[in-house]
Amino acid sequence: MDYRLRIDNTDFPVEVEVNEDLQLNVMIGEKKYIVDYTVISDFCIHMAVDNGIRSGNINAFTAYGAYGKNVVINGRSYMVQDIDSLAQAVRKGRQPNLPNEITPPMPAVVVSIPVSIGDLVNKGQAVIVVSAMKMETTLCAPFDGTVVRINAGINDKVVPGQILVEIEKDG
Amino acid sequence: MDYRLRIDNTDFPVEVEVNEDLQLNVMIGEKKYIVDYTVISDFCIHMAVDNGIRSGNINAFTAYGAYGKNVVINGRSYMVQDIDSLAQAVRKGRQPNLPNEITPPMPAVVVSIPVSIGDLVNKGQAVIVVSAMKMETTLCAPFDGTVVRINAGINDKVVPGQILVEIEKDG
Amino acid sequence: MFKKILVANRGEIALRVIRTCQEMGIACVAVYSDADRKALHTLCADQAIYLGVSEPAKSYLDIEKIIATAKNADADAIHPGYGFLSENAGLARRCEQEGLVFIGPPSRVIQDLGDKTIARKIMRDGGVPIIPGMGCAESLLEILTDEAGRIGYPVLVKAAAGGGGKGMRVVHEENELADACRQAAGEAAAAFGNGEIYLEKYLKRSRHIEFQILADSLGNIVHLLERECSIQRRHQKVIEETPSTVVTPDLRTAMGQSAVDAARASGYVNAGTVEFLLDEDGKYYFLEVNTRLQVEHPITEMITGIDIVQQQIRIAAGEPLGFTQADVKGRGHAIECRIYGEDPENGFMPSPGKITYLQEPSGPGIRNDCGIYSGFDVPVEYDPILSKLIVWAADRNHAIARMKNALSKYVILGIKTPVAFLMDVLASEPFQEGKTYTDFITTHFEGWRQKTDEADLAVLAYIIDEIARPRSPQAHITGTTGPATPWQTIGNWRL
Amino acid sequence: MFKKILVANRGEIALRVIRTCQEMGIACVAVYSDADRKALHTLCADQAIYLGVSEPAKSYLDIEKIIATAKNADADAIHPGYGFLSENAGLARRCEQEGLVFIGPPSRVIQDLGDKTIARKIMRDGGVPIIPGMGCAESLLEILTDEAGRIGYPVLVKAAAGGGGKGMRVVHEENELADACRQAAGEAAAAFGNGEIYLEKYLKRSRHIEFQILADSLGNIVHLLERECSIQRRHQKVIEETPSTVVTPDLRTAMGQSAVDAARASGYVNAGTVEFLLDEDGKYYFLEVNTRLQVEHPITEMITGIDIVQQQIRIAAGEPLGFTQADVKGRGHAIECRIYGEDPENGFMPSPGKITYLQEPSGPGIRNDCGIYSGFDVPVEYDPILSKLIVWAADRNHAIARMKNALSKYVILGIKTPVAFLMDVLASEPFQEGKTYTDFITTHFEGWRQKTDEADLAVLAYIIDEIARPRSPQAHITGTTGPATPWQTIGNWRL
Repeated sequence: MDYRLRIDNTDFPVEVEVNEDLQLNVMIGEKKYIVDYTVISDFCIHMAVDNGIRSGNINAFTAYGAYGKNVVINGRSYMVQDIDSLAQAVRKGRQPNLPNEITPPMPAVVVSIPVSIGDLVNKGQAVIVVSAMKMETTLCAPFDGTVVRINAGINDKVVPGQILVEIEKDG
Repeated sequence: MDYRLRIDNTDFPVEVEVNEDLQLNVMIGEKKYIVDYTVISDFCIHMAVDNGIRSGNINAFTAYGAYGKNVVINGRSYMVQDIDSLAQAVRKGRQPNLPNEITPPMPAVVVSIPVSIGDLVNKGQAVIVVSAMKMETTLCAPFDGTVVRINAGINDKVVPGQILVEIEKDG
Repeated sequence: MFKKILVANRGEIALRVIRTCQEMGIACVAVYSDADRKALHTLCADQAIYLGVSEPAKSYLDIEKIIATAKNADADAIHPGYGFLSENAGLARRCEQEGLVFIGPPSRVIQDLGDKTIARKIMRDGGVPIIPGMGCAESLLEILTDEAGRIGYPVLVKAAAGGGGKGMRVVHEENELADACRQAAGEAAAAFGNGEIYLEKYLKRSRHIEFQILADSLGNIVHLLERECSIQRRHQKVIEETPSTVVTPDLRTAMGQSAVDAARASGYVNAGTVEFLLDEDGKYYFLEVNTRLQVEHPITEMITGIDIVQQQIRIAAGEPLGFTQADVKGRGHAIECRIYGEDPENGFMPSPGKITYLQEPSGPGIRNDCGIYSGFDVPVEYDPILSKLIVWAADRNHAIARMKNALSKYVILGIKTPVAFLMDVLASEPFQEGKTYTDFITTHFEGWRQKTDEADLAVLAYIIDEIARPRSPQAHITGTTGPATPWQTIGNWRL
Repeated sequence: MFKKILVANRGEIALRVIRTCQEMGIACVAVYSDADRKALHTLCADQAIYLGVSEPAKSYLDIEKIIATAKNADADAIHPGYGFLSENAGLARRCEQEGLVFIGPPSRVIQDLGDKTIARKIMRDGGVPIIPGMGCAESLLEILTDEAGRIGYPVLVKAAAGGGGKGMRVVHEENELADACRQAAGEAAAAFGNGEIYLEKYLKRSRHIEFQILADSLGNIVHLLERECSIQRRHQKVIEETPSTVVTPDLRTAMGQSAVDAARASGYVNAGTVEFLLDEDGKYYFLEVNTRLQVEHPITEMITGIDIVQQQIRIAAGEPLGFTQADVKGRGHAIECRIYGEDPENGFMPSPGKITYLQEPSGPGIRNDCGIYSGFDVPVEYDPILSKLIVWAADRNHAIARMKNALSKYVILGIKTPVAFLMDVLASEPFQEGKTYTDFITTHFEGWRQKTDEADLAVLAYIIDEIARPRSPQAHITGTTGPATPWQTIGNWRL
């Protein structure tokens, strides 16, 4: 069985098979791992990993999230994505946070909207201010243009991917 | 909606209805309670209980067990049984631990069986010894009689309700 | 002693106060907003009363609502925690007017010490060393420029009503001064409703050292030793420890005495914290007094064995301190790591949302003051602090080892946290050597990224999870939390 | 220092040792039986090695398997925990032969002190007060009867190889003696493979007071103050506390010195516990030495700040004690409650089985040394101890309040525990007044039943649970625990 996974910006091609001792033989790129595992709970998997040098016992905690599977091991948190299903998501237009769009970087509340529909704005000009956990973030125009739509009001709760202000490029 | 519940050996007749504020009005015997609740997780329910004197916030933890529903509140643990389904269980012959049968009081391992099939035993005579968590318990003949069946062997894991030794009454 | 205390706060600090109330046999009332219907403080208090919508101004910051709720619930006293109304002289004054006990200093003290320039004057008059700088706020650029020249660059522009790093700018050269003053005044006006600014000398490579004080209403004042809180991001503390690696016994005695002097000069009553900057030459300067329980108070509790919240309540009830300065002895070493809901790989950006799964570290010498649980939805409206992980050990090296181990066992699924970042800070040479200056994070951890040497293990876990579990992602997303509310559920049942 | 330690134990104590190893940077190897494949110690160690079937004799008690496993894993040392092989001179001897370090006293010391009559002789020669009684074991009833007459009734029949209350009988009159001796000898033979018995004076209304000692291999010996462990059921401790309410500073000095004398007389090295009985007149008598880490060691750690497991490891590695008797200072008060899997309403009968849900108490001054988790199946084969709840507070009253509050927050669904019983013991007048004698439970709590004044709340919870949740009991029974094993799961996936 093959997987193509991504963590951050690194891709991991994976091949998995079951060996005669009913362990998993996993190839990650050129590296080989032999893994025994036990499912401990809905969120916890115990792995005994052998990669030549015995690296022993690992407890891994996993849960699905909005952008992939969240995995926590030894205090470190990873967002692991399946490249194939990611590609599918992009085709369906679900990819959030495209660089040229005005969308909050985290779930937030709208604090102020210093522009109105029809306003001409310059690249870098503040168009909407959101707040999350007492920290304010100002979202700016990505290019010169005209404000054509405002999709949020003061005190609205907004999430990443939601386009708050639409700007039509000049020219 | 009506329930008949039992805790230990006490019965609780219960009537439940929803009032205009969408709280539960519960009559337990002659006592009236008004209850607001929130489901917190699979195992936890939060209740705000008003019984005339405001008794406030309660966190109740619940899970089904072999003999009823286990409820823990303020450090105390209750086994709450539905009398109607209990009665059903008895009709189906599921009631465990009848006084005249030789069955362990807790999950245990068989340590020794000092009798054989065909032995005559006196009331109170040891017929099987089980051990749980390093504590040994001797199960004795409930009456004078003859051993007709032995349903367990040394080192077997046994559970309450399982008849370990069958004795035919004298006469 | 009080019969009932209203806790005018939320999250881990509300729980902290509730625990001590319960141990003292005092009933406690929690208050909550819409966002906090399922918050731990709402669930764990003896009684919980709804305040209003999630917006702080209409719930936790609404003084009249808090006062009315306390009176309705027959509370004798109000504990404000930290943040929200804890340093609001208005709440203290309203309590005084309504015959409620405010568990904190008198309103006049809060007001005096809340104005940085008045506080500086009180301290100067009380013989407490202050940072060279201006005696009062000023708005004329000309005068500010003169003062900056007199103080000597670099200078720090500060908001008179300041706090939490807002309205603060470092200025290295005269030509930056005008802009910095304008920005700082604007920020201060927005944050505190008061745009007044003044200038102080900016101390490079300084450490943030603070002393916990306790003052009873009979005039007894003690300090509970120091805390070093130099590891900060955006002027907010991230790691605190006690004792400080650089405070010698003599310096401790001197600074402690200054802290007590500061309390006496301001007429202080109850628990408070006197903050100092300590420069590289071992000179220290008064920074400000925090007129409330401090986020990092647990490390002091760990080394002194004194329950500060209990002392606050006893003092507020008029009891004398039951001990003297000579009885205060520190034992061992304590460290606190603040676990915020934030992304250390992305400018410590807030990360609210649902906690899919939580597993807290535990063991000897480990305390986790925690306001979240598996299934809790961390609100976007409030402070990002999720929990405070505190360790105690016999010495600093063991405390660091214990904290690293505890962090590595901390599991929070669903939102971003700085756990891995904190592990790296603790493991770093400058931290281990005690080279902890206020510019620590920008100097050593700017642009930090999580190490990737164990990423293969995450890949293995992903694959095993795929293989071992039913392929229904929905089941995983909802986790162990029943989404039902009483209304939905009763609704269904009635049909 | 050691590179790798094998922990020859299971449950909470294995975890306790693993934690300290990890904090010291020492790799640790867990061993496990079939029943413990998913036990916490198996999951949390750096490495886990399968020993054998669940039966203790074929896994945790198999000396040769333990030795071979340690050698295969390249461990330098073995920590035996408590119970199992911890007081087995055979394991210590085999370690000595195989060049492994046994983290405990030398085999000869274990052997000497393990025989009660030899231990009594060593102590008498060392000037430690012993209970009036016989100097050696005896099997002739005639001689036993004479000795009993000489000692004076009531007398206690004790197994020479005893421990854990087995082979022990109180005899009030001569005509009971013969039966009691026969039963005790039989029980001792079955439990220890050694039926030797002897007689001691039985002390009524006595207290069980023990002193923790540490002795390094250079001859330095200190004691770490006392623990009072009088609250017992079936001669097993249930609640322990320190300091004792009746040990005065003078008595502490005298008993502490006797404990150190006991260690010196026996050639003791490593951590141990010298147990005494204290009678109503304030006279104390040597009872026995436990040549291992004690279950209740955490309360000593809480008041002294000394990590006893770390000291054990350091001493075993040949390091000198880093402190003297004068450095050992107790602060505040600590209490431990043992949470067994047992039914206090039914003769403290064992209650193994699946933990459907676990919620541990937490907060300032609370430590829970816990070997279970939600979904874990508590095995029928081993000790019923699930966890030890330990609290520390500035004084005894606060510690009791804290413990009661912590117990009330402890949630264990699925099996019976004594949590409610312990709450009642702590709330009882005799306990609060410190009237804690070894007959406490039989005197005050015989036939205890849980109070029913809050049963209505359980009824309400039952009903809400019925109303609010889908009617599939199966979903509740399995809880959050995936029943899959790697074999089952891989099997399915291969099809």
